[in-house]
Amino acid sequence: MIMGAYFKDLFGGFWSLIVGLAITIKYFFQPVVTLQYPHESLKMTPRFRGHIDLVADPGTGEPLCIVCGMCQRSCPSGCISLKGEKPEGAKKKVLTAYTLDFTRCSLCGLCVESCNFGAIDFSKEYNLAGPSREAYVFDLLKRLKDRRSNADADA
Amino acid sequence: MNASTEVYRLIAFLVGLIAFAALNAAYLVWLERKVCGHIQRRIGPKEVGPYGLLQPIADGIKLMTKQVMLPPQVDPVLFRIAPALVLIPAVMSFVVIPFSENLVAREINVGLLMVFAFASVNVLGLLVGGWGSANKYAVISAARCVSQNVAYEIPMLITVITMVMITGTMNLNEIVMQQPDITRWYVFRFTASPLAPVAFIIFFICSLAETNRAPFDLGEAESELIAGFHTEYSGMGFGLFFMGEYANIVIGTSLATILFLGGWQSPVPFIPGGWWWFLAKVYFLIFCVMWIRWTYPRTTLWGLLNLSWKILIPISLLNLLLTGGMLKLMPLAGGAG
Amino acid sequence: MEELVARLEEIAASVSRADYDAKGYHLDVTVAPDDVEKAALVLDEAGYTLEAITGVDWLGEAARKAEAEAKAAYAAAKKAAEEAGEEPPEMEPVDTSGLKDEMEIVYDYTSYSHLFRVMVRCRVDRDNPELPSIHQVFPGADWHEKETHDFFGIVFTGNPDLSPFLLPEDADYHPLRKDFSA
Amino acid sequence: MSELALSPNQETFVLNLGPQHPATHGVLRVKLVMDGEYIVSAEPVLGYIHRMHEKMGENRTWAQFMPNTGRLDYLGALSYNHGYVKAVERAAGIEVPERAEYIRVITVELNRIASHLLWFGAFVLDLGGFTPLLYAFDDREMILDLLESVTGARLTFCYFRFGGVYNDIDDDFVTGTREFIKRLRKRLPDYHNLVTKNIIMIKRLKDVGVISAEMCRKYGATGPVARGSGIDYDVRRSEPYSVYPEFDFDIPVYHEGDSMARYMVRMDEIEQSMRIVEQALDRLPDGPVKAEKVPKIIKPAPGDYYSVVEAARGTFGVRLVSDGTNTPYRLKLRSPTFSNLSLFGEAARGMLLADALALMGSLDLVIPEIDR
Repeated sequence: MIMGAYFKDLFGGFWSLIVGLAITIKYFFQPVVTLQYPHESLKMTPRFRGHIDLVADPGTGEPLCIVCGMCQRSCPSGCISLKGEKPEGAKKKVLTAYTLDFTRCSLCGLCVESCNFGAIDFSKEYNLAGPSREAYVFDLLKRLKDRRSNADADA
Repeated sequence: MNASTEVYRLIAFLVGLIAFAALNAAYLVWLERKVCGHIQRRIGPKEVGPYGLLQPIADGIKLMTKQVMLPPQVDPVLFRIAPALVLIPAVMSFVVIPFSENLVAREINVGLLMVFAFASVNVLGLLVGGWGSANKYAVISAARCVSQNVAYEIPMLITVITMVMITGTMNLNEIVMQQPDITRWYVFRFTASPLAPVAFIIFFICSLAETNRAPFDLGEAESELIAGFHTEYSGMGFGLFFMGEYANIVIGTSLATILFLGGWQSPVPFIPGGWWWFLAKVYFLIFCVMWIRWTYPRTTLWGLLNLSWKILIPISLLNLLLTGGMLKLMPLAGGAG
Repeated sequence: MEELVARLEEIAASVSRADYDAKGYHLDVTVAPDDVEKAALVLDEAGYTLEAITGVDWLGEAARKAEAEAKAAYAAAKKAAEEAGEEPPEMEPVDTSGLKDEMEIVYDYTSYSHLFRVMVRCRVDRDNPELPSIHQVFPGADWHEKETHDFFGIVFTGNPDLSPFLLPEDADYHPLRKDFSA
Repeated sequence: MSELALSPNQETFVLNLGPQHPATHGVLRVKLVMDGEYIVSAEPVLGYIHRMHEKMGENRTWAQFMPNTGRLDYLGALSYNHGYVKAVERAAGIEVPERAEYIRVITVELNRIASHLLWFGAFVLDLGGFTPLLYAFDDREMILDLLESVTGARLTFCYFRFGGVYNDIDDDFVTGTREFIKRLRKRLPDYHNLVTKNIIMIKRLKDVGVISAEMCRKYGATGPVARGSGIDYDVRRSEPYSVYPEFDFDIPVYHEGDSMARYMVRMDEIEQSMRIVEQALDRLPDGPVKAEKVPKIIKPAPGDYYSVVEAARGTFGVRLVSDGTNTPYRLKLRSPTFSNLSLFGEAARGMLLADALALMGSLDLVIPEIDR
């Protein structure tokens, strides 16, 4: 009986090794599944939560933000700071500064959810690399202006 | 042949062999990365040169320009000689390997014996390197390497003795000469030994274990011992260990080719034999070595010793007895038996 | 289960059933600090397992309670006075200086075989938080006690090693105390 | 073996495994006292990535703590999301629409499969086999793509909200998930042939690192570790929550208690999770994905609340103490691997180093969750 178990172990084990080799050689001849990243890249899904960006009013091109500060208050890590002022004669406050300290942002999206005016949205940017911490303090107002001027230039 | 040409010949061969060993190691790393890449359904090196072919050169330059660190606690002498102790015997073994009928540095009658003599020095290098590193992981690794090598030399040598009984010679070129076509390769020569393919598999497994290749890479066991005996080595110190490992793989597969697969002889009579056959067979076996490495998990020390003492040694002894009996009953026509 | 409740009632200062759907546990057991080990033994014999140990710092709770009680008493007195047509009395300031703050230690027990969660809690003096360790009964309690000591400074007497466990080796602070701020 | 290692007057040495070591999967340190290759005693040293999430919780509103939960166990973030929202929903008495519960179950189970697949790969990697890791990653990547298309993130999902989920799933997700399950069903036999039936694996895992059911109980072990020791305990079954009672699935239990049993439990759980996802997709009801009456600022009634869910690694418990304000008074996170790892010291005594690492791998450690 013991000898039987010995031989069963021996042949069964040897067979399991052969089966293993068959599987890896099968995959060896199958096409690769990786993406050659810097040369090609995937499109981000529409819901991808990148860092936030201001949304412009499609008509005027000005930010939709009314400086209520809800996003600032909802942020768990306090990475949003914004300023606004009320120009003479205007009804609403106008956004004058909106900075996002991306070094502290955890991309939770609570700010976007808290905004009742749809004034902030997720960007689709994921290629974020920079030489210093300061490179991650984003001036979102400036980014919005840049986007607009780029769009104008394209048009 | 006079003495001076013989010396020049030897020097030329030695230079050639060292170059072969080094280049071979470099490109086997490339091959290994490609093979493992494709097994894992990715590409492997591809950026440096076409198909990443210049990657080994870049790696070599990197290794050579890196500082060779000497950690404060190490034994400076042992630490320095260990990589050489691994590489030099491997290169020396190449001296007797017949790449083709005439392409052999020094044909000696006890070639087989010499290869095994040098193969035993290899383990000394690992022991010295692990001990000299003064690192607990390296010491554990060195102890593992020694017990593993000692255990696996036994079935390997029994198998080789069986082969020597069949061939009647230790001259590697003569062994090759006895296997002119595929039907007379010793791996299929059932008339000499009914367990011939088993003997081949035993020899192959043992050479895997002797060269510390997965699944027997207990000495390196990266998930247990970081990098084992070469944990403390940097730059070319590590590079030499690496070259030694790959040179040993080539030696192991070359011996398997010579003893069982007809060496440089062509498998079929209508295609001429030569070094290309030898290299093709060797590289095929190396591919198998890599294929095995990227398929299996690692054994443990107990598993390894169990395999050696409970399976490989009894079977190789059985093979020895059977072969002896066969040779007594019906002496081989082709062999010297 | 009833037997377990009965046995716990022998040890505990109070045992009350809780609404599982609302609270997430079935039995709320309050014991004296010296009896945690007895409670652990009873639950161990009943085949329960220790899920976690944690603490709650009730800094200022006693004062708040005293103030609330004084306010309620004052409101009642005021109402009574108004009804009687008298001048309502002035509210006297509440003296909370003599009140001692407490810390609560909570043990969560559960059973693998049936759904019955037992919460054992006890209160210790906040200035001198000490209670016996239960690692002899549940070896798994060892780590939870270490963690609780780290966070609250509660000393589990009998625990083999209460040096900082999750905090850095040289930590001499207890971050989950309410008077700690980074 | 153990007598050999534990006999007195032996010359021993201390081996520091970690905090940076390939087998500890993160920054865990284990102080081993070794006799040759035998372990005389093993003492895990924790806290290298301790972040004091519980204190953070006391300084944030109930909703603001949500992103933290995904950072406890980055491999099964949705289970942790679920555990936390479930506790707060219980405390604040928030009802969750049925469709939202279904979506929660689907995504949590997908996340569980992803976590187990990664564990499978990493475990074989601990044992020295590299290739299965990348096969498992290939499959896991599909799950991450699916989850990314719904939640917008690949790892720290932060997808559940009090009273529902962040946004609805679409048809692409449903068909994609069905296709994925079909694909994984075809791949699993390969995994079993390549790894489970491999003689080297069997020799390394069978009867190695045995943990008894009693030991599990004494240490409070849960999840696959307990189920590998013959304890039939799964919160999804024994303390039903969400819509789990509506599904037909098995709780795999193995009685051997060795590393192989824990391995088999997880591999079987992948199949059971696939069954749950399929049933949930079939019966997915229409309706809102977020309760309408959820107040913007949540103020649970004063008192303490406890709630557990079955995460990929075991029971994840959240104890809340509310003082009636919009921030938690106390937030205790009971993480499963904290308890599971605490038995390592006792279980590893007398084992070979290589076997102890296999045992550690089979506990499925995620260090951020232990250290919190």
